[in-house]
Amino acid sequence: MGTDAPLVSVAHVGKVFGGRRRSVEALQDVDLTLRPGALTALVGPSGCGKSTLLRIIAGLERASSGAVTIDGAAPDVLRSRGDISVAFQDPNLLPWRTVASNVGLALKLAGREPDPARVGELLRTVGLDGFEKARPPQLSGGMRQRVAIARCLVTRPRLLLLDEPFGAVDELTRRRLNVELPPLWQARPTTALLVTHSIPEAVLLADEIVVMSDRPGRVVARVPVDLPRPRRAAQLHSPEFHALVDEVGDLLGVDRDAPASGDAPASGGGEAADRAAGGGAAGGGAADGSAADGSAAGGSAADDSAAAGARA
Amino acid sequence: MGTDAPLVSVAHVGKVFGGRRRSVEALQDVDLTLRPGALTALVGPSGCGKSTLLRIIAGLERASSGAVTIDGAAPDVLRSRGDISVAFQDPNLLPWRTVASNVGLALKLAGREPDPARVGELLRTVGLDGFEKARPPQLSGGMRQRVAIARCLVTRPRLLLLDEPFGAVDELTRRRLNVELPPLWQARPTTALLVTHSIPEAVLLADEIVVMSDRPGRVVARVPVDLPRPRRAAQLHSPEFHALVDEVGDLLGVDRDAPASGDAPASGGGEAADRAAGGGAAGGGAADGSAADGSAAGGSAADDSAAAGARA
Amino acid sequence: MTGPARSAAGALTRGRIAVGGGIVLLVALWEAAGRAGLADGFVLTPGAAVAPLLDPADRGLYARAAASTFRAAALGLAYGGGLAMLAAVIADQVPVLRSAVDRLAALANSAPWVAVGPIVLLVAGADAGPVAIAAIAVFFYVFVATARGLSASSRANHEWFTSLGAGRLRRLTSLQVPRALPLVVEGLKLAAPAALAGAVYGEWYGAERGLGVLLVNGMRAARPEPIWAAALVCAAGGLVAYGVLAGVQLAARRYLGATIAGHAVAPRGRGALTVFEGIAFAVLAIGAWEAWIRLGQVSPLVAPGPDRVWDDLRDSPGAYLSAIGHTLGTAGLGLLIGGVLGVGLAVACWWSRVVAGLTVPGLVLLAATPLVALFPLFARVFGYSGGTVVVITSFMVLLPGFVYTRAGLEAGLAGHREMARSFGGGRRALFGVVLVPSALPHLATGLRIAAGSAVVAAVVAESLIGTAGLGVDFTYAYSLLQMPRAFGAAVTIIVVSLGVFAAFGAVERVVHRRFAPAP
Amino acid sequence: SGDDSADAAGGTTTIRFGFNWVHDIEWASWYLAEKNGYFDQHDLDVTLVPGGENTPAVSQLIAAGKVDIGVSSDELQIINANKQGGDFVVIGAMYQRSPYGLTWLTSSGITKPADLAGKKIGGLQGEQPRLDAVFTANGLTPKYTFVPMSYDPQPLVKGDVDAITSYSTNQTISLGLQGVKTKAITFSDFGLPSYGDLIFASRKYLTAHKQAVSGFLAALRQGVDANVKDPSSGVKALVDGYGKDAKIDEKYAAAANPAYIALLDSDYTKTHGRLAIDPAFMADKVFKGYRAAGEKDLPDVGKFVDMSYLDAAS
Ligand SMILES: Nc1ncnc2c1ncn2[C@@H]1O[C@H](COP(=O)(O)OP(=O)(O)OP(=O)(O)O)[C@@H](O)[C@H]1O
Ligand SMILES: Nc1ncnc2c1ncn2[C@@H]1O[C@H](COP(=O)(O)OP(=O)(O)OP(=O)(O)O)[C@@H](O)[C@H]1O
Ligand SMILES: [Mg+2]
Ligand SMILES: [Mg+2]
Repeated sequence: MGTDAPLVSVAHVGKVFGGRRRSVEALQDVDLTLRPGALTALVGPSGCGKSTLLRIIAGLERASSGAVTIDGAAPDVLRSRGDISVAFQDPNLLPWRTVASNVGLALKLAGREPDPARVGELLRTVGLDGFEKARPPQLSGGMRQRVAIARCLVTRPRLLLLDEPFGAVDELTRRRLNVELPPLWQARPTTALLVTHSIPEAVLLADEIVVMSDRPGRVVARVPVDLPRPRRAAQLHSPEFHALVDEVGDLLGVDRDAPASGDAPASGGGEAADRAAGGGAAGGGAADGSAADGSAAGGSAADDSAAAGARA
Repeated sequence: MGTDAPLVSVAHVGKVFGGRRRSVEALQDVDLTLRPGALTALVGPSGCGKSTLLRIIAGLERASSGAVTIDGAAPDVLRSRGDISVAFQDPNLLPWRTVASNVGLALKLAGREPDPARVGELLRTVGLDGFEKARPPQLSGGMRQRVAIARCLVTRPRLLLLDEPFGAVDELTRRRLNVELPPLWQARPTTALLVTHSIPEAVLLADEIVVMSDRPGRVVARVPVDLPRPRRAAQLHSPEFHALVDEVGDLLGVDRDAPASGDAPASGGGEAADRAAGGGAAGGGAADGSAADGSAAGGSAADDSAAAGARA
Repeated sequence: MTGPARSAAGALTRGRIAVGGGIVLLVALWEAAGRAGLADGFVLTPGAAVAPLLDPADRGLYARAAASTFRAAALGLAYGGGLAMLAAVIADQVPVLRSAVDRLAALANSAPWVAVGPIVLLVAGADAGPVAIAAIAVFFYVFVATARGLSASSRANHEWFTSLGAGRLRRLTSLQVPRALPLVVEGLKLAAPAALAGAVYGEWYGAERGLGVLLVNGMRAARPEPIWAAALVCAAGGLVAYGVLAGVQLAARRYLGATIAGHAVAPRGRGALTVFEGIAFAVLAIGAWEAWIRLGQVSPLVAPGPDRVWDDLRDSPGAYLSAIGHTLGTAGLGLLIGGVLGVGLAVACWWSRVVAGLTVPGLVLLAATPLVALFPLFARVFGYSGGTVVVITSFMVLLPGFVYTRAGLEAGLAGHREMARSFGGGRRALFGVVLVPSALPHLATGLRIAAGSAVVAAVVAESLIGTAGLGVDFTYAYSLLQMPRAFGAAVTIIVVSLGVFAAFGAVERVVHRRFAPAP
Repeated sequence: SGDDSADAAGGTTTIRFGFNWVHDIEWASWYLAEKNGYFDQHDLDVTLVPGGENTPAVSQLIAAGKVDIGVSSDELQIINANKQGGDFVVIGAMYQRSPYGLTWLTSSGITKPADLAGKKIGGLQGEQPRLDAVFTANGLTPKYTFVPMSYDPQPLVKGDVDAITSYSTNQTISLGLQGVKTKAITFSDFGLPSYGDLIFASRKYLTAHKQAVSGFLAALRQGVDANVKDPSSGVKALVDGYGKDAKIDEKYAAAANPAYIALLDSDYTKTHGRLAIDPAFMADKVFKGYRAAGEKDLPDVGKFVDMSYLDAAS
């Protein structure tokens, strides 16, 4: 994998949103490469420029400096072939179309053949069977977001850009999707960039995690996730997994003030303690690893524990 | 507390959304009481009717059957005094007002005195200092949601209805807010209903957790959270805490099919295994409880672990 | 600057150059038409048209005329616009009165100036004529825009306000009014030239001075110079008003955020009571008419009672029916031609910056020029024939068609556009998948306004140069003082106009329900 | 407006006088009566209210209380108004013959009514009955195409129509000034005689304001005399005064004024003074023409015309 030429390369990208009175520097000298077929996760604090970077890669926003190339060309080239799919933070469904036709529309826009079977299958996968004929205003927040996920997978894109696709989805559904969706895009090797809030999710799904700093967003670190695939629950309880969650949490924490300790008055040595807690939890997880082995969700349970511990 | 007359009581509430061709039964015979000063968490799968119930309690949607009374009267009475605050799933800020004036507007609408100091303080608490003069379209998704949170706390309402207020907020910020916000509304005893995706979050914050079933939403169980307050990190690692997370997870899981096990081929006995995993994680958390004691976030890390384990 | 950035700047520059080219093209075409001596030398070159304005002997004359007409137009805009806004607010705030106010507003739009003019004059006096007719002319534009604007706030925002205990009034002042502002200004952009047209038309009822007086006198004396000079001043006034409002609109958008520029929202639904309400409204209107005649002791020479009009309607239904058929045919043809042209031009402008640049100056001129005031000019250029009535009607329809299509094409939400682009959709796909559906609600509103305008324009044009139709019947009967027939024709015009309006209103509601569900 | 007591006390009476057309040389006598102070001399405060392209009939303005006295281009207007419920009385006429008629290009070869058969005639909506009358009064069946148009004579010049309805004192002269050779024939010449610019008011008003009305007519006569004596003073009063804002073409006014003046006098006015109407002529000649054109129910001239106010003025 390491020898492949990157599909996407982001070089020295900066972005300044300029108002007349005030300007916000959202991104600063961001370098990033996405290897073909790999899933890269992008984590960072709220408002650090993750969505902005994703939009720049998709060619929907112009960088103030630097350049993005996909497959050696401008993003528009791949995009205009319908080979990029973006799941925005807002689902952006067309309210006048049914759920099924919102998903089917992506095929049309991308210049693919209509494929009602695939549309139906994807809607089933995201748990929306029975709502094919409903219109977006009749859906709950989580249901809308799931339609957007289905829509963006339906085209089998070469590049998948996912902006917190599970933000409004409840954790149970999210976990299920975390497990069920990757095979869908791994079938045809798809390069993916996933913006997520959840470090364990990032570790579970990604080949590499890019950690961004608080505004102005810079790439603080790139953490390769070398866990073997398919990632079985057992491996997710491994010390390697927790070390990774730990590491990413640390990287994020480094750039932040230690969070207020709230109603716990004695907050000395928070960071060290956290890491210890994370380790402990991981250990706990590992201890019953074999028992939980049958359940992928059980694995991700352990992630959360470790992640949370590491990130305090 | 148990002897108090409920502030809100929801009796036999049902809701059917009727389209011309199809109708969706969102709620079925829902009973619910909110004790004064207590925080009740509402958990349930996506699309089960949580938002709908919240809107019915706020008097924004009419129930198809049943009735809601607040303080013995229709919801409108309390509402017209500006004593209810709702944080909707979508932030819905006014795009032509600055962040500060969006928050300040809530005071005006609720008939309170302007209080720029409080507005500033709340914006600081949600991490938006420096963005007081920005307009909503210039904010990231998470930032917008944080404005909505500040906006809904600024009025010191008697009843707080929060619909997944942290959905677009990254986990670090979310944890910080989980710790920093409750004191703000506990100062003046506020009755709160919190819809959330996260069971650990529910256990951490709530006095009682109401578990809803999949569509049509029914109340499956009400789980009292009798953990002492203020909830110190140490307690959060306690077996009681994990037992609760476990219990709620079970309740949710019971009504659902076992989730697909993804790339883990052997999925037999998932539920039992999960519970074991949850217990194990909890044990792990408890083992290093004293080390993590200094950090509230460390506490919630353990929750996640337990919750995830329980909920597979 | 990066490559794409430069090309964007380049596109902008090209757009500006195209606008400049459009202005040059416009003037060049005019010059050529003047030199060619179009319409038997009636079309003057720009130089010759401006000359009287520069002539020191006449400068004062034109200045006085312009001052008088502009003043009447401004007053009419203030009164009519103010009343319209008030009516829209009442309709929004008092649900019981909503449908009645809606109908009254539609009535104001349907009432043909030819029929209203004399009554206004007889009731209010010659001096009030220009102001009153200007006020009537703007009422509907401002009403529709304000009503649309007030209902444009999303349900979610309303709910947030409600959740905090904010009452109707609060929602109005803090939510709906700010949200409505850009749309109100949009309405005023159409209303300002209409006010000028109304003022000029009002001056044909015996004003002592004004651009309208100069137009009529020039026409009678068969001298093109004062006609062109007065028309030019009129158009210039319209252009200035239009420009100022466009500036205000830009400022409003900048202040209120570009996100709220367009975005149509479904009008509040009406139940099955419509027919019932319609009848009740008609009964009320006829009652008011009867009361006016009796209590005001109105001479039958000024206005007949409803009974006499009814007798005439009953006695000769055939005459009325054939007139209705003729007028509807003319209006329909005009609506078709003007609509296709307006929509087509708007689409072409969207498609090509160059086309937009070239056509926009001409269209702005068209928008800013009080067309009704220039009917005689149309007649002169296109000839005295039924064809010219259709041409005039088409012109009146073209503008709402263009303006609303354009606004509609801009109304696609940014998120939806991005979504379409992100999947590789090109301009064509963007157009078909996002823009057209988003534009449909606007288009439906525009069509309704255009249909109303088409009937009114057809009637006015008929009354001036037509050979058959309701406008002809009215003028003919009126000039022979056959008041029952004249009023019968007027009532028929109003009913036909309201009917057309209601029909397109129903279309509009269906389209809105489908394509602009409450957000 | 004043009432009888004001009349008796000799105070100033206010009169609003309505024209049926914009400010024009047609009203030169009124302008001079005002400008030279003749109205003042009769203790009158007169407001001259112009008409316009679309103004309602003066009879309607009177009925609506907007003016007190006014002019009508011919008798039929007033007769129609009376049929619709008015009670108007004619108290004088500015012109002994109406200038109302037809204009055509000299090149068209039209000379007599029969030549109009099958031709396209342009005019204002509502003028058709009058054209029909031209045919019927001359023993012809009405046979022509009516082309509705405004006051713009261009279609005649272009050849879109063969003739237009017009005032012999107006369009013909305008066109002549532009070098277009036309021939104007009044309806009187075609056997449909009528007075021009008849002065009328409601019976009620007249009986209540006898003295003021007579004073008004007297002052108007002085104005007429002044215009006849010095036509340029009439032109000046229009161009620099009332028509200042209407862009009146001075050349046209100077040419048209004599044409109007030529219509002021008849044998009858030589004995009865200007503005006078001969009831016998009206009954015999004017009404006869109307009758020939198919008008029925013509009024009793004795009740329709009342010369007593004019008589009192002299
Ligand atoms: N259109 C805009 N105009 C001005 N500033 C903007 C605009 N869009 C984004 N920003 C600013 O850029 C920064 C990065 O925003 P972005 O949406 O990329 O954050 P994010 O990392 O996606 O955050 P979140 O996790 O909350 O979605 C923010 O500070 C935001 O205020
Ligand atoms: N306006 C509406 N018309 C028709 N159906 C609706 C409407 N609003 C909600 N529903 C349906 O009601 C059900 C419950 O919706 P609701 O928004 O309350 O779910 P939720 O529990 O909040 O889900 P989520 O966690 O995804 O936000 C869903 O099945 C949805 O399709
Ligand atoms: Mg984002
Ligand atoms: Mg919801």
